[in-house]
Amino acid sequence: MENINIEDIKKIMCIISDIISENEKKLSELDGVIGDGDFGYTISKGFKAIKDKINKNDEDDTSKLMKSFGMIMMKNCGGASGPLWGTGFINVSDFTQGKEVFNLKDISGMIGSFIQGVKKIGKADLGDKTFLDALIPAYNSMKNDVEQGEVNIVRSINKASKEAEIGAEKTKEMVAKKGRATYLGDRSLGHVDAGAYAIALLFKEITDKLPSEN
Amino acid sequence: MENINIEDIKKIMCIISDIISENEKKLSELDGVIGDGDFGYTISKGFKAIKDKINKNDEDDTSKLMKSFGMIMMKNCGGASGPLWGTGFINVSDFTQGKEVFNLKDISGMIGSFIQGVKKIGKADLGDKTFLDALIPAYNSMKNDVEQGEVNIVRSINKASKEAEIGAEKTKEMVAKKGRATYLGDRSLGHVDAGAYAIALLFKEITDKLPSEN
Amino acid sequence: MKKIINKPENLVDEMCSGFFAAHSDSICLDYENRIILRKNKNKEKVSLISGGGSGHEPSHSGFVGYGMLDAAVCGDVFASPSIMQIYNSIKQVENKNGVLLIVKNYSGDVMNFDGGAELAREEGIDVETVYVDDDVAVEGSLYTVGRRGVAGTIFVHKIAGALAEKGADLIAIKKIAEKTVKNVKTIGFALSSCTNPNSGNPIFNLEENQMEFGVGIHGEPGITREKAECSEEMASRLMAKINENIRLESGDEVAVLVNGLGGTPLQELYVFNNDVTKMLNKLNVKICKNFVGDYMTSLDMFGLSLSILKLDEELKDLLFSDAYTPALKMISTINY
Amino acid sequence: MKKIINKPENLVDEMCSGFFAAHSDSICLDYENRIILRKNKNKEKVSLISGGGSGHEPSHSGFVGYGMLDAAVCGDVFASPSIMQIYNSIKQVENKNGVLLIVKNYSGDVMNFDGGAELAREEGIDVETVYVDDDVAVEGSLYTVGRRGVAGTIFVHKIAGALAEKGADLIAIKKIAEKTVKNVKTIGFALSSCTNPNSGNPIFNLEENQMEFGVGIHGEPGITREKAECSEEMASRLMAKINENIRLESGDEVAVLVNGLGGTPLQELYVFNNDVTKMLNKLNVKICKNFVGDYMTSLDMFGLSLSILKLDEELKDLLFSDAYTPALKMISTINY
Ligand SMILES: Nc1ncnc2c1ncn2[C@@H]1O[C@H](COP(=O)(O)OP(=O)(O)O)[C@@H](O)[C@H]1O
Ligand SMILES: Nc1ncnc2c1ncn2[C@@H]1O[C@H](COP(=O)(O)OP(=O)(O)O)[C@@H](O)[C@H]1O
Ligand SMILES: [Mg+2]
Ligand SMILES: [Mg+2]
Ligand SMILES: [Mg+2]
Ligand SMILES: [Mg+2]
Repeated sequence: MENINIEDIKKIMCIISDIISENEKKLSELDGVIGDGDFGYTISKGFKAIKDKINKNDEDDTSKLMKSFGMIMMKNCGGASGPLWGTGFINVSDFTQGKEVFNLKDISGMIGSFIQGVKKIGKADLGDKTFLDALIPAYNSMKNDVEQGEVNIVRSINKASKEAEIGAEKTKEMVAKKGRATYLGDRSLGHVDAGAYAIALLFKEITDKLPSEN
Repeated sequence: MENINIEDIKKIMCIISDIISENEKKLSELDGVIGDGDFGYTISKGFKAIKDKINKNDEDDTSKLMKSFGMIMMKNCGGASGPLWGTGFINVSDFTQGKEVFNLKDISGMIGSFIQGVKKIGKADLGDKTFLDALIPAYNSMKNDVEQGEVNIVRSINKASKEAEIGAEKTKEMVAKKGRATYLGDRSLGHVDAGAYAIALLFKEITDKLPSEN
Repeated sequence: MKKIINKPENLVDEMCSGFFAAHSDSICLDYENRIILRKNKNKEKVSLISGGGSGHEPSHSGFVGYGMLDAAVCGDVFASPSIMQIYNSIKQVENKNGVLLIVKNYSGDVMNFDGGAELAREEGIDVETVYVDDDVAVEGSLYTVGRRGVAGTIFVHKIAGALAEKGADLIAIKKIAEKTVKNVKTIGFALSSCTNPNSGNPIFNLEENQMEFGVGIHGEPGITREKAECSEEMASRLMAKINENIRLESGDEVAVLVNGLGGTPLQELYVFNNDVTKMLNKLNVKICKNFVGDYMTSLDMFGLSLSILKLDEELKDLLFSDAYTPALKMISTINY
Repeated sequence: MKKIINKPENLVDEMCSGFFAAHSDSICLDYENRIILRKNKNKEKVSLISGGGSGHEPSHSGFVGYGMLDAAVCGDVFASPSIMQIYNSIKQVENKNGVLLIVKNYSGDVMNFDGGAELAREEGIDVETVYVDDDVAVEGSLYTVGRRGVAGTIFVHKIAGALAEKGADLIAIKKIAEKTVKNVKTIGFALSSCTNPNSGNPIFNLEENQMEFGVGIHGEPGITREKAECSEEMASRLMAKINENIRLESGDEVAVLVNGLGGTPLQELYVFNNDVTKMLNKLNVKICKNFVGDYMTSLDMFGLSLSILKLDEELKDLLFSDAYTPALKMISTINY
């Protein structure tokens, strides 16, 4: 698979929505350890609404679709996740303006702009013990693939998924600098960040669920 | 021992006070099963104040002493116990007016008048699952002893103590008709009444602690 | 033990002092006798006294003030105040207009309040008593002491207090108090026992997912032990039991009290209030006011009680009259 | 699970409806956006909005009304309301006098309130924000998001609300709100965790006789886990921690808030209030008012927080101004 279009994106977003719903409890549990235990509920509420939107099948422009995802997150999700993921999608919307077909470079660009959105509003960076600690390494891996001339989307995501997992794992060694876990000081050590875990999980399960051809 | 005076009465009351204090927790526990768990606390608060009064050593008239016990109960003890035991002692005070030396007949009369006081205010009788179910049989046993010509106080109390125990035990088979346990209906069956248990305990332990001569 | 206290034997004294510290603008404390008194006495009216065992906060101290009680007498935890405490409270509020005692119907409370009243009457003080027995949980051929007084007592404080404030005489106030008692029915349930501060132990034990239906406010076990159900189902069961006793009809007007038993978050009381409100709406019963919160608690018990007071014009008018007490403030005269 | 609710996903909606049913005389409900609004709007004043995750009842809905808030926005349990909810609340209360947002300092709340404010500003609405960070538990070199906002927020509602009612402009109100934030310090402890309604599980686990010192209001673990001590000892520890941050001196005037976390009986709050009062008396600090009760809860958590607000004449005057809301009523103008 070298190119995807809006229909593929819709499918992928539905898969993501399902993965998150299935893991809602686990994600809240992880958030409970060093946060307040609502992450799974919040994020799955948002992604359920995203799936509903897709099922309505009333949008055929990718940029507009991404904008609607952003608005959905900012309407349905509070907590830290609503603004972070919402702004992420809004940024992706800007990035995808006018585009209809997406190759690996576009996809990595979409992830990059998502990250930018998250950074803009959340002011976090690598090492702060947030989901960026899984997402940025995954993004870097894909960007690197693109620079190396890779074109196969599934293979690149597969590779990125390993980085996401390593990144999530590394959050255990971090003391939180952003988000609710900061209140714990050193006591956040030894525990994975719920958001980072979610990202690693998404990459891993998507890899499993996408048609693996190469 | 065939006669006692106010000093003996004071000693006995101190012994009673100690027995109740030592068993406070147990008595509250029993009250907790079919009542509200405060009987031990309430009654021992009253008897501690009675002991304090005795230790002040400012009363040498038995009737007045008994009246002060009644007032102490009605001041320091609320719940059902305060008025019941308080009125009991007030009635004993009336009974002992003018008396200085007490033989078995007097003692059984004191208990009888105590019972009368309790009945007057509490309107309970044998079979209602109250402490009267232990006290009345004990009293009857002593009254009977007196009629039979018995003069030994310790021996009579010893005998009465058995009746008190049987009486207390029997409350298990009763459905409460007075006091808080009535709210349970049939569910009070199978459990001893806390007040009756206390009476049986007092008779038993006093028997053990009084000088046993015969 | 999960308690924020010091020595259990000082609990009630310290609570009274802490209450006084918080409300000294409007109440006085007779520390010796554990009596909470209204500071700005209205000497031209009948005085109202209530009280009972402690552990039911804000009852009854929280309801001392304009439009409700003149004094609240605090017993030990779950033990009625003593005869002498009651007697002393009467002495302190009597002002030649007479005194009404509002007593929850428990043998202990009745004996002590009656005892105290008797002593006062011997001195020529005019004392009347009303016994509240709103709990419909307890019943059947076996009961010989009558029903228990629980959260519905608050309505008696409110309505009798309002009439007293208007200057009515003792007999009229007693009459309205008795009418209120007749018109209010209550039943509760618990998902956990309360913890006795003296022993540090729960009074009864419930398994996870069990509930005690018809529980008393002293941790007395209820009618039955059943599986815990959702709020809606519980609302419908409580309503059914109340309705057996009060027969609500389309067009009736009521006041509702959703009362927390001490350990229940307000959030859940509101959820339950929503279910009750929907249910009464369906019956076409008009709710003139919902009271939601902790009014008559049972230490740290997790659970609630539902009270329904059937209203007529007279009761409604008194219910909505002004009251200004630590635990209940209703001001209709300012239009905010 | 020990909860009186129906489906967890409907909890907040049902709670809002139940709240509305109980207080429809003074509030309106925007059900769609979960916004509690003051019914009798005062259009001549700056509007005040607060809100946050649910689970802190009566915060913030209970403080909507005369002299306090104009709107409270309800998020999911422990999750800030969303950007669009905030935006909608601003739209509904704005009246050309400007809007002040009172936000507890959590990343989530800050991002959502800021986002909502930004959208409103784009439409020319004058919006200012004050961030409350009164919790002195959290600190140290590691903190990069600042301190948490907890029960002291109620004082900000009260004082800023009073000034708004007097007709002051947005900047003046923001200033007094910030002064209040500067002057109030809070710290809490818990003897039990709260129970998350979605999972049905406690957020953390405490052994019998353990306590979490410095606990947050979302079940965030505290500074340390220690042996539970008696009320007096706990009062002295909390006071010490607050005093590190606010330096009380002889002659100072303060307001005290003894705040229950949801599962704590009023009885124990009064016992604790007694200990705090004694302690402050010893320091010769004058307590102008003690607030005792559930103001900012954490679901069913058993524990409490202590807030001390240092007063000057200006703050005192505003603190004692009239307020009439479901959860706090202070009327000085009637002499009862
Ligand atoms: N400033 C931030 N930037 C990026 N991610 C963040 C930030 N703050 C929190 N997060 C992420 O959000 C997750 C928590 O989300 P959520 O539970 O919705 O927030 P809340 O703390 O408001 O309950 C954390 O696990 C972390 O990955
Ligand atoms: N009417 C009564 N007459 C005699 N004894 C009674 C009566 N009511 C209760 N009791 C006794 O009092 C005991 C309970 O006392 P206590 O715990 O002080 O009362 P309360 O029910 O007020 O908590 C019962 O175990 C019973 O023996
Ligand atoms: Mg969270
Ligand atoms: Mg008892
Ligand atoms: Mg009792
Ligand atoms: Mg949250």
